[in-house]
Amino acid sequence: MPFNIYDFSGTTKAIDQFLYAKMPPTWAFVTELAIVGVIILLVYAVVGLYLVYAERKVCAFMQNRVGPNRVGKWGLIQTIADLIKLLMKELVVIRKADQLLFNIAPFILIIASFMAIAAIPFAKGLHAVDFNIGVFYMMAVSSIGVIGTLLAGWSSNSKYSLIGAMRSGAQVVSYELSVGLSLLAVVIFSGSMQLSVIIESQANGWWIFKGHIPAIIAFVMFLIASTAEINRGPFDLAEAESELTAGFHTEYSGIRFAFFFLGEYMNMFIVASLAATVFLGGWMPLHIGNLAGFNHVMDFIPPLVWYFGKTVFIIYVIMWFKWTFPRLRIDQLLTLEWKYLLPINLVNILVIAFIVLMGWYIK
Amino acid sequence: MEKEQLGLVLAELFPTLEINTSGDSVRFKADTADIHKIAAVLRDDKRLQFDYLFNLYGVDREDRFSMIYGLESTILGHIVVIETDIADHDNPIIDTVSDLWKTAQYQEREVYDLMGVKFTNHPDLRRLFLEDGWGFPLRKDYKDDINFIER
Amino acid sequence: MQEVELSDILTAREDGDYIVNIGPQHPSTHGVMRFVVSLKGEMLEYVIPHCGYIHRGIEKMCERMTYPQIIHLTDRMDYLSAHMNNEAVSLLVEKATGVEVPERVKYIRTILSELQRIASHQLWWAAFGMDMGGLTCFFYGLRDREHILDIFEESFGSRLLHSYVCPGGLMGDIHPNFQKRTKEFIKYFRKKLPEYDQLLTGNVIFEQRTKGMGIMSKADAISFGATGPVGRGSNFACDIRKKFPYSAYDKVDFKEILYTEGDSWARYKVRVDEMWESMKIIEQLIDNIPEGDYSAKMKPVIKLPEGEYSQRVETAKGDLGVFVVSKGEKYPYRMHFRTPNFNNLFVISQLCAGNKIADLIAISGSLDLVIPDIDR
Amino acid sequence: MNSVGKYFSDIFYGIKSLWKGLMVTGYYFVHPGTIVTQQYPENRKELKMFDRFKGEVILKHDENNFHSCNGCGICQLNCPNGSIEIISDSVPNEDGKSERIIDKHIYHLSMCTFCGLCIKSCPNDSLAWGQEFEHAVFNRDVLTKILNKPGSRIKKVPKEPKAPKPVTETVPTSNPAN
Repeated sequence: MPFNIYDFSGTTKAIDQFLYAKMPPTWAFVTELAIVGVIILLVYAVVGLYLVYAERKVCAFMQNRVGPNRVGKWGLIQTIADLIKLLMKELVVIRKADQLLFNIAPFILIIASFMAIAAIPFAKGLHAVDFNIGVFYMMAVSSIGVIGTLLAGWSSNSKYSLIGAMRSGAQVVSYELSVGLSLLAVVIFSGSMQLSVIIESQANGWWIFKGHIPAIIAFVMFLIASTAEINRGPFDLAEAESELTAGFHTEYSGIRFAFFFLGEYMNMFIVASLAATVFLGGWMPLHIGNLAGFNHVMDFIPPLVWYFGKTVFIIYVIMWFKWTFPRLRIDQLLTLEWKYLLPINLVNILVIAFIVLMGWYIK
Repeated sequence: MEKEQLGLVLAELFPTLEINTSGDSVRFKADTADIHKIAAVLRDDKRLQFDYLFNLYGVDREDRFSMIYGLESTILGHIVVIETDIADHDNPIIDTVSDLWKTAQYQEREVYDLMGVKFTNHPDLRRLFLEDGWGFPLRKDYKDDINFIER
Repeated sequence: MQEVELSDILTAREDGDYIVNIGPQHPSTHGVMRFVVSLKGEMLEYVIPHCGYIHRGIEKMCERMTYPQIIHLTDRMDYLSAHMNNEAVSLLVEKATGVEVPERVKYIRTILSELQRIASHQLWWAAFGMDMGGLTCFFYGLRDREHILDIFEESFGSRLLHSYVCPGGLMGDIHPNFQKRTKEFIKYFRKKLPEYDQLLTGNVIFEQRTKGMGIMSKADAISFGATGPVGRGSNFACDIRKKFPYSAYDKVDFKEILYTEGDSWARYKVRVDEMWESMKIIEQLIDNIPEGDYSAKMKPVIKLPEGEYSQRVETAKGDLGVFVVSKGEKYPYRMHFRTPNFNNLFVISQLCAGNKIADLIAISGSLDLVIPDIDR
Repeated sequence: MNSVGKYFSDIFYGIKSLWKGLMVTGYYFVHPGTIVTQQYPENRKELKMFDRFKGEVILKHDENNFHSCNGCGICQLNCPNGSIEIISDSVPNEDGKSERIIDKHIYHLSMCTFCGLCIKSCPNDSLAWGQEFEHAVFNRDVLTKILNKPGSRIKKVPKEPKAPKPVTETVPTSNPAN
């Protein structure tokens, strides 16, 4: 089996051919689905758990604390212990709650993030599906999650939950616009919605550098809007623990709560990888124009490292926001979107369209 | 305003009352029935301007209740203490001053809650801390066999 | 906003109002306080505070305790201003019995009060930041408060409820390290306080959430008896330290911080500026503590002569009044505490009218309520 | 035009103020030396409370198991919440007179508010603060302690045993914490 750390397409192709040679085509296809599903599930669990750990460590260091350090070396298996604890906790049944929706809600949230992760290109040739409308798909799928939030808040028959859910609805629907528009900036530059094409177009430099100031603006807009879209601080109005105790998941316990919790962190991961893919070149190493020597050295670092490095950087920035800023109020939140982000984004798109039309960007 | 001067002004306004300026603050004793009228004069008179009711509390003197009002003028910086006796110990009633100072509304509720003094014309005379049907714990004859430990 | 009866709330619920109970167990009420809130969407229709969840009957308990014993109860009213509460009773007893305390005691009491004020404001800042959603503020506030608590612990053994100031003076002399540590703290905190400004004061989100929110006019502040930083944020000059100086406050030079806006922002700024002022007061006194006894001679059994006595001090929350009716016994006949938080609390119904539910949290945070002080 | 200027200056000012906040948290993130957390159960050995720390009330015993409490009961009188109970006994001394000695000095730690009045008022200076602070127990009865150790006796002062002094007549010369 050919294995190349710099290009996984050979490996995946070999597995594909192997399966089709051994089995009838239908079974081969099903087996492939199962393999991909299991791998993604594993990635999901590991990444989710360690993001929780990372968050706790990052905020601890910002707050002059040590953070988890009792379970395992540096507390590395703390979150696994937490997960086991959550698994063993009682699932409290809320009387007068809408049982069906109440039980479904966490799954909707988690399935949405699960679907989104399928389209993420981790390295060259290492992605489950490569749609030609990848960016569009990611946006569409990740906004299914808000339905889970709304259902959770509505069905749990709690006033705090309902307020939280309504806030979340208003927030996600508004910020979806800005996320879309800021992604559109790069789509205009690269001329494609396919994530692999967007990455390939950054072989000679990332869009954040090639696209002049408008690309940087789009990147910042994307960071802000996507932080809001995934309900993280300072936009965590849906949870707002000092106002609504825990917002939409006040009434959830045990593993259902863990689903919400994991879903939130996975959304952060998805958003960060999308930002890394679209603006920072995904798994593409840092290339500067025609500096062959420098580019060669950068190529030496495997794409997986590049991809995770960029993603972790953006996750850190999102965490940095959360642990520094006070929470916005709902009207400030909407003002920020409709008065600042959206108009700036629209103007930005116009400027980018003009730049692309004139061919002024670095090709 | 100085204490003596304040005493003179008060004596002029309320000739029937005995103004005591010997303690640390000017004090006088008023009739229960007049308390609202006197309070209104104290607040609105240009020379007095007692706009800040810093304190209001009741004392159970076993045969009667006393209500004590501490007033301060934030503009002129003088203080007066008014004391009034409610003779009826079984059913103490006094006029409210909560229309003059908003803080009195809550302080009177506290007095009602803990001492059982009723305030007429009070907009919202409910218990503040304790449940309905609890006794009036600051009365001297209050007994609680369960929670009270005598030493 | 008119006060609403409990029966009205019940009927209102049938009318379809959205009634939410914030508290008694809620992260932002800082204790067992309950606000009954009626909502129209995010907007507050009315807010009714309900108190009494930790009513312990301190006034009644005082009637069975000697004056030195009362001191330890006052700790438990406003536990963040324990020194000032102790000092209020001590000053009253000293005034009534005619005892002159040594100069040293006055200086130490003033320094302790100001340290306690800084500690209280630090905790308020921490909790206010947390109410706003900035959890990091909470840790920074507590981190710096720890230094003051260490000073307290070294000198008199406890961190929160000190019972250190007693009628006649102090329970014991200050620790030899006290001055050194206090000076170190001032040096440290002068560096850290600007960070507070960077993290919250200048922050655009924070500014928009506090500026113009919960405006209280000066007339209302006086009428509601809202004192301390709450009153001073509305330009109500209510500082007892200036009006009726006690202990060593007549010997130090400090500004009474006044802001005219009357909104949450003004109340916030008053407290932050008061921390600077308190540090100035401590710096003026810390090197000049006169030598002498740490306590005046008191009679073995303290009896107050028959009469009525009062003493007001400025705690971190405002004007604390202690009122005693004595019949010449060793127990007070009636003891009343006019606590600042009690009077500051009831402003909230008026301040929150027409704001959003998030503002209720911000405004009640800016009032700096300590619930045991309300309930007593 | 003015409002357009304000629009952009608001954005600029907002970003600047947010950046200031980010710098504070960012500074602490990259300076792990500023961490103030104490690793409590691990640092039990080095952890030393301040001398005056109010952990619990103890009756001072010397190396020969002598204490100086004569059972006068002043601490019991002064305690605001009844956490001290004195049970005294009388035994004949060498002159043949009966003399009061302490049988049990019972201390309810669960009721103590650490106000220090017992220690301040003790005429023989026999009570003190202990530095023990790990008081968590599973059974509340454990918190009721008998302060005089078994077999301990009062230390005889050679010259005239003084009558117990009134409560707070003298200012204690030593500080109350030790």
